[in-house]
Amino acid sequence: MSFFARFAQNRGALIGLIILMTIILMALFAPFLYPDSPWRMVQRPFLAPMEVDGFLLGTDTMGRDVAAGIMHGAWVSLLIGLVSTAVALIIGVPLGAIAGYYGGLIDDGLMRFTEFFQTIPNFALAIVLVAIMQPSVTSIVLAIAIVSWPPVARLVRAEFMSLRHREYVEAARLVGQTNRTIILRQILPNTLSPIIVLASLMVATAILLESALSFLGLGDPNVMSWGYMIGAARTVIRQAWWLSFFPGLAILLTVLALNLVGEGLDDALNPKLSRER
Amino acid sequence: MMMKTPLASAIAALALTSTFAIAEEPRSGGTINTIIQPEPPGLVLGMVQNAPTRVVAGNIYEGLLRYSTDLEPMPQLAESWDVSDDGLTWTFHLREGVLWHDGEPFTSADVVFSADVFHRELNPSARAVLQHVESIEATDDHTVVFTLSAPFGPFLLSFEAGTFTMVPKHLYEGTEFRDNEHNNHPIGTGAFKFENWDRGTVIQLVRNDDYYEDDLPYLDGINWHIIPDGASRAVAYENGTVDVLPNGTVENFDIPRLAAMDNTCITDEGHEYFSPFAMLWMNNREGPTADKRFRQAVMYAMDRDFAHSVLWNELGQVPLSAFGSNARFQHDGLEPYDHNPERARELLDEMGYDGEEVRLLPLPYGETWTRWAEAVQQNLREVGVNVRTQSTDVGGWNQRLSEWDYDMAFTFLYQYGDPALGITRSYLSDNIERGSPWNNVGGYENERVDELFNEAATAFPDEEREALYHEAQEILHEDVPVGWLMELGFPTIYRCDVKNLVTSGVGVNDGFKDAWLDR
Amino acid sequence: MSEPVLSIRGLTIALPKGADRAYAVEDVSYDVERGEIMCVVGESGSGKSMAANALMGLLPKGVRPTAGEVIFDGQDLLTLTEKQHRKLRGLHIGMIFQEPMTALNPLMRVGAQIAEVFEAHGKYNGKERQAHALALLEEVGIPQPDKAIRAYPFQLSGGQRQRVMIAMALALEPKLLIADEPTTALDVTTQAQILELIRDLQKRRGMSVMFITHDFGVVAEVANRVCVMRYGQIVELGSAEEVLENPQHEYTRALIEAIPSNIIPEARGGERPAPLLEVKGLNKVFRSKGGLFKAAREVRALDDVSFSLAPGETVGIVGESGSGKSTLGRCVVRLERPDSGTLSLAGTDFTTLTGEELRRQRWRVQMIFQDPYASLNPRTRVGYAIAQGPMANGVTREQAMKQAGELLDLVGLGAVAVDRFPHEFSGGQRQRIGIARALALNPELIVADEAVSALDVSIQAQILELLEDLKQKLSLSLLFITHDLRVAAQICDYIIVMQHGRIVEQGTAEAVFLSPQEAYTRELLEAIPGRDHELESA
Amino acid sequence: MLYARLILMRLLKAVVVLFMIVIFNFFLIQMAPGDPAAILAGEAGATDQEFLRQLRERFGLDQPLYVQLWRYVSGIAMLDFGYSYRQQMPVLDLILARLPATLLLTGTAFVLSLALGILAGSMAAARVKKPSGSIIMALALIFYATPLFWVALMAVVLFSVYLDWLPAYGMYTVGAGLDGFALVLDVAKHLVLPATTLALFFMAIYTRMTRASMLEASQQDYVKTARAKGLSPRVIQRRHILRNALLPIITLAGLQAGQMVGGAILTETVFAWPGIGRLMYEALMQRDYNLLLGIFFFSAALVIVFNIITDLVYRLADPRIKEGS
Repeated sequence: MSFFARFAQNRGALIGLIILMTIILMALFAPFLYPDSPWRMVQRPFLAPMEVDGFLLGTDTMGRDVAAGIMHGAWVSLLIGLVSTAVALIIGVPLGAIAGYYGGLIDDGLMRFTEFFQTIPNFALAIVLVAIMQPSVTSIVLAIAIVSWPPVARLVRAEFMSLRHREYVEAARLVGQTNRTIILRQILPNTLSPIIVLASLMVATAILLESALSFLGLGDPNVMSWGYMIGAARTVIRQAWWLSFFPGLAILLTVLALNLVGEGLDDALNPKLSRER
Repeated sequence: MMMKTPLASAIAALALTSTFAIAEEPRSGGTINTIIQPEPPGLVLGMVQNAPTRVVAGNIYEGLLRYSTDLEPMPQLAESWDVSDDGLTWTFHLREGVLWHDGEPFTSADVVFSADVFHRELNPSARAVLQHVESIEATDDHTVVFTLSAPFGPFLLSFEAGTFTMVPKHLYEGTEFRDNEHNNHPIGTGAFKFENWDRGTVIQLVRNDDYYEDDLPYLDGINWHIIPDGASRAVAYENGTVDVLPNGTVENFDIPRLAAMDNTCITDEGHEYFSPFAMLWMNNREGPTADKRFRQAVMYAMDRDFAHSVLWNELGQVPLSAFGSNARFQHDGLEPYDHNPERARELLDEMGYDGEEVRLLPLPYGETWTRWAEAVQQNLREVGVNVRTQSTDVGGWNQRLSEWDYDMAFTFLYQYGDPALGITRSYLSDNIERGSPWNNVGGYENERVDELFNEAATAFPDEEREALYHEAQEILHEDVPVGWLMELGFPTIYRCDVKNLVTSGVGVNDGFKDAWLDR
Repeated sequence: MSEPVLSIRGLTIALPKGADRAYAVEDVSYDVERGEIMCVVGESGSGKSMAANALMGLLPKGVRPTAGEVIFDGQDLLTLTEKQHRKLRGLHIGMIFQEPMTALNPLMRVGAQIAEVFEAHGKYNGKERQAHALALLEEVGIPQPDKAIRAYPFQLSGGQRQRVMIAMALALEPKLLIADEPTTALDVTTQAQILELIRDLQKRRGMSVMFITHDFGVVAEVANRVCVMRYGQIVELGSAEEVLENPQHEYTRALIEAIPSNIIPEARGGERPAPLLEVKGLNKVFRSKGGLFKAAREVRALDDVSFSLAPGETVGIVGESGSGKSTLGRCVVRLERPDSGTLSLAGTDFTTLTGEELRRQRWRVQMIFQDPYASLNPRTRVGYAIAQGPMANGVTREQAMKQAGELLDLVGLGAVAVDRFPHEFSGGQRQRIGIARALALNPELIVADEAVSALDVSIQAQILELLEDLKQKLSLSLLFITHDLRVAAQICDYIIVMQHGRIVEQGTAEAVFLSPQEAYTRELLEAIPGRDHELESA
Repeated sequence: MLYARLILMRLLKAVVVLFMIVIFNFFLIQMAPGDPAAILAGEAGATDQEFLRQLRERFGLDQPLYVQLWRYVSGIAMLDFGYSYRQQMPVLDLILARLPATLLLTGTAFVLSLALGILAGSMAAARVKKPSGSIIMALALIFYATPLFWVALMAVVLFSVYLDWLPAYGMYTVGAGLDGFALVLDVAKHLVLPATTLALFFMAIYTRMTRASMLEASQQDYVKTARAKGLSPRVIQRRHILRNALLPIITLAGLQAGQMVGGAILTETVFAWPGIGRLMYEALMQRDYNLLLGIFFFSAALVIVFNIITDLVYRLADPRIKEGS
């Protein structure tokens, strides 16, 4: 069965993929559908959804178009999710690979380092990092990456530990391949599927983290993100439910979609049923 | 586009009714629940002067005078006072029979100790006044004489409890003030005694049964709830847990909804002494903001009426120029800077603005301020200014302003009733000093303005001061050293059966002593 | 003969869509008579366990019977509801499985797991259940049953666990015991004991046993009757004697012949030439590092091991699990570093090489691995997997790939295999690829670590043949590690028997097999299933 | 005895980690713009150089960095966490006053999320491929995907404002003067919303994990053995599958403890729960270095305690580890 066929067997994954594609399209077409800046105050404040034509999701506390914010925010939220996950992978994969492959003292040292980061409550650390670096997209991405790499390192390490004594790896060592080649060509490709699955969940978690930071007022004030929108709407949640509802829904759907896609990937990349026979 | 809120007129009407309410017979009893936001760092006025400390501790401690909503001095610990004809010698006659909360009598020695020792060491705003004071003497147990080096116009406005607190000499003299054990259990002379502070939850004050004014206070106690989330604070009022929302405890967006509730009154009286004035610092030293035309363009570009109506619910008012409407000696003949993006663009073209990035520093004091920065950012972008907002917390904001590392920055300053106390500090060139966000942070230097302000501070009588201040205002209005954003109206929301709550120019800071519950 | 205990008639079981064939078993009929041991024999994929699972109601999801009937006690078991099935299981039919390591719940005490059987069928009260469990443990011959009853499974050896499983299956004295490859995972001496136990219990209780196995040796030990299966169909059915002595079907014959037999290679004449590999006083101790929760533990895997291997010679290392034979192999290829002793290869001291120097010398000793599924990188094309070695040693890619093609041809897969992925090959084919890979570097010595143990007997025979063939063609030197004495007998010139990290006995294959000197060697030889039978027929 | 030694070993290791955290955080916080003196001065609404100098000298901020570090570290060795600049109280007193609230909140949420998550997960595992199982999993997914603070806000609006069933904020009714059982009840009522909100996300994780783990465990040989014994599905589910499936969940729960303490920051802020999470956020905003460092120390210690507890629970649940020593 082809990869996609296996993926598509999971109906939830297919729905997730469709949602995710829609969100990506939203992000891509935002500049064309809503060419104006989402910060622009274009109508009366606190318009309910569809109260006035052309303002599908209403307006916010200052008369900015919520729909424009959601569309433009898709871009920012996805970007933060993807980039911070990428950075976390860049930190976590090599650390985990080296620890898992070499074992011994190197492993001990690297794992203490990882444990250390896991001992500090990660949201607290993220807050402090963003506050120290001052809120901006870069600092948010970095902070999220710094708090989310330990699980990657642990996962990659566990995979490497289980694979490094596989016979094909030992065979590669016996024929005289260098450690670098073994790590990169023999083991790493075989750890990719759990990494991909984890990464899809990390993107989701990163989006949630960004929104939580924004909620505490630690978002980048120059870009419109969903987290920012909820954070800005929290004080008016009583008089304008739609201000936090729609971006909340957008986050929920995105995270949901990423999870579903992750599950689908898991099924497709690790076809357990076919292995069991 | 404008939302017409009936709120402002409602406030006016309510203010009237509350005046009538005084005619009723006050009743004793009942504990009042209110909110303090944020949690104060400490309660010893004089050692800490930040806003929440003043709000709570203003009911524990007292100054020599209080001020009415018209900023007229009223007796407090001083029963009466006289001034010599040259304006240099001020004599205060203290009330007799006043006791500290620990039972010791309050005397002139306490006044001298507080002013000459305690505040000189600890209190920068008191130090600013005390530099004009040559000597302080107690002539008997109940008389204190202040001798000034030169006449100082606003001298009599300096004795409010928050600025010039009376602290007990017998507890503090000879100790390390900041480590004094009584700091955790403040002892004052006020109508309420400190009872308990459950950090993060509540500060409780109870009635001072030995208070020197008959029948006062009417209340048995005050509970100051500590609730860090704005929405939760609104809920606390809605579900009846608290009865009074001092200014700044709920977000502006919540005010219309709360004010519309049954049995709810709202007043914007009680802030006259402070008259908070929101400004936009512009760095006069470098970058585009160093150009007068750029700063004027900013004034034209900003839609201040929008901010007034949408963000502030038409509370407060859009200022004309550097002097607020509550300030003495305001010049009302100046031509206002209206919202005029066209004119702003012209000015930018004229100066040859090349799109250089301008950093905007919002004030990290809550949602309204953040929204406001967003609105200004958008206003400026629409006339072609390349703005980048730098979000920061209180620490970063302080640091950047103190180090002059900004282009434009939001702030607000208290005016303290007299230009020489609250206004001129932002413009005087000898007030340019790194390390504080409260001096002339913009770096504006104008010799003529310096001259006029310095002369005006010590000029006597008032007519002379007025002429000097008017000339200075004309220059400032042209130069736009800072952006004048808003004279803030800080409303107090309370249940209508809480009577007589706001009786002075500092509002609830010392207001609970007269308040009573009609239940 | 009386009514059979179990009667299977025309049973057909369908596999789910997408499987490699439509039916797991097709139109299968056989009986299990009262008081007999019926052996169902077949290689992997023959469907030999399917009928047993079907009658227990334990078929995997998606697999279901489509025709036929299974009569037990006058009932067709295929028509029972799950609830009715449940009453039957444990009470009237007991079952034991292949893997004693995983077949017991690791978190429950042994006694409790046995008592559960009584509980499931509402027998006895709590105290009585424990007493019965104890009696059962005694019956299956567990040492110190009063302690074992309170033990957790991990505290018991594999054989002991299998005894517990048997105790559990027999708790309620079922009429029928199904034993699904019950000894496959055990060492040969343990296997012999368990087989004896089953035989013994069967006789004592007069029950019927359905014994599923792949090993004709085991069949010879226990079977009254035999049913041989292939591809889901019965190829031969008859009494044990008939089938073993006089197999009718050629598949059966092939299977019986494929069992590495007692043909012992002739001793080579003359002196052994100067050794290629010389091992002297090798020691290796494994220390499980004292973690936070465990104290450090030591396992002496190699204890003063010395032997030599001459060029062109095949030396077999034989031992049960834990004997240290694999560690020895891994030390020789330097996947492990011995603690002390020397290991020299044609004069080069291999023990002390490290790092880059070791990497450069590695080509001289290569290895063939046990598990054909784990020994090839699933994401690497076969040709490249073989070419990697030469490439890592400086051969150009082009040439290495060409050579890979030739090697694949040599091992009988054809050069076209280079572009395919491992999963496209069967286990036997993969093992051929593994051999090609080991040959690619033209090594001086090849270590084969249980190289045929994971394969079905018929495949095993083919691979052994290939190795024999290559040995002749390329005059290979081979260190052949195995737990299976029969395999060793077939291919080795010289045999070393190991136990607990020490060499117990060494000598020419002939000497070791025909006149073993040590008690342990004799014990091993005696435990070989079907040995008596083979000796008779030989 | 064995446990005592184990705990001792763990504590020793914890001390090392905590020491590293102290140093790391010390430097981290030094990097923050704005010193506490400037903030205090700023808050006072008026300031001059004299005031700043006094503050810096008082807090030791005029000392070189290594002196500050040394003072701090040597102080901690004697359980002296310094003095809060802003609150003007010893840090230890402040934290100890707030710690019980956080322990109550996170502890309740921890137990709640585990209990409900495992319950829901095993229900879903038993109903795999049935609509009811799918509904449980869909709910879990939604709880997982919904921002915590958003749920918190919505919960307040629904349960406190509209329904008026539960208090919206705080830990007890101020000024009610309750004691004894009435107080316990009062605190419990206040605890419902924050604990549930905090637990929801983790519950979702445990639900999914339990289900996956149980499905995996149900493939194991011993389950087949259990079926061959004739045990009823319910007994198999509970005694064989669930017990084995719990092991990875216990491990996960230990790892999640850190996240839960972090999540308490948001919950405590929204619900005005007087715990150290909220204190931390305030301390950060006010650059109350000593307090912030102290809270970091305690929250890390809390995570370690959670880890030790889950380790011990794991050892109770899995006899294999005990024997390993």
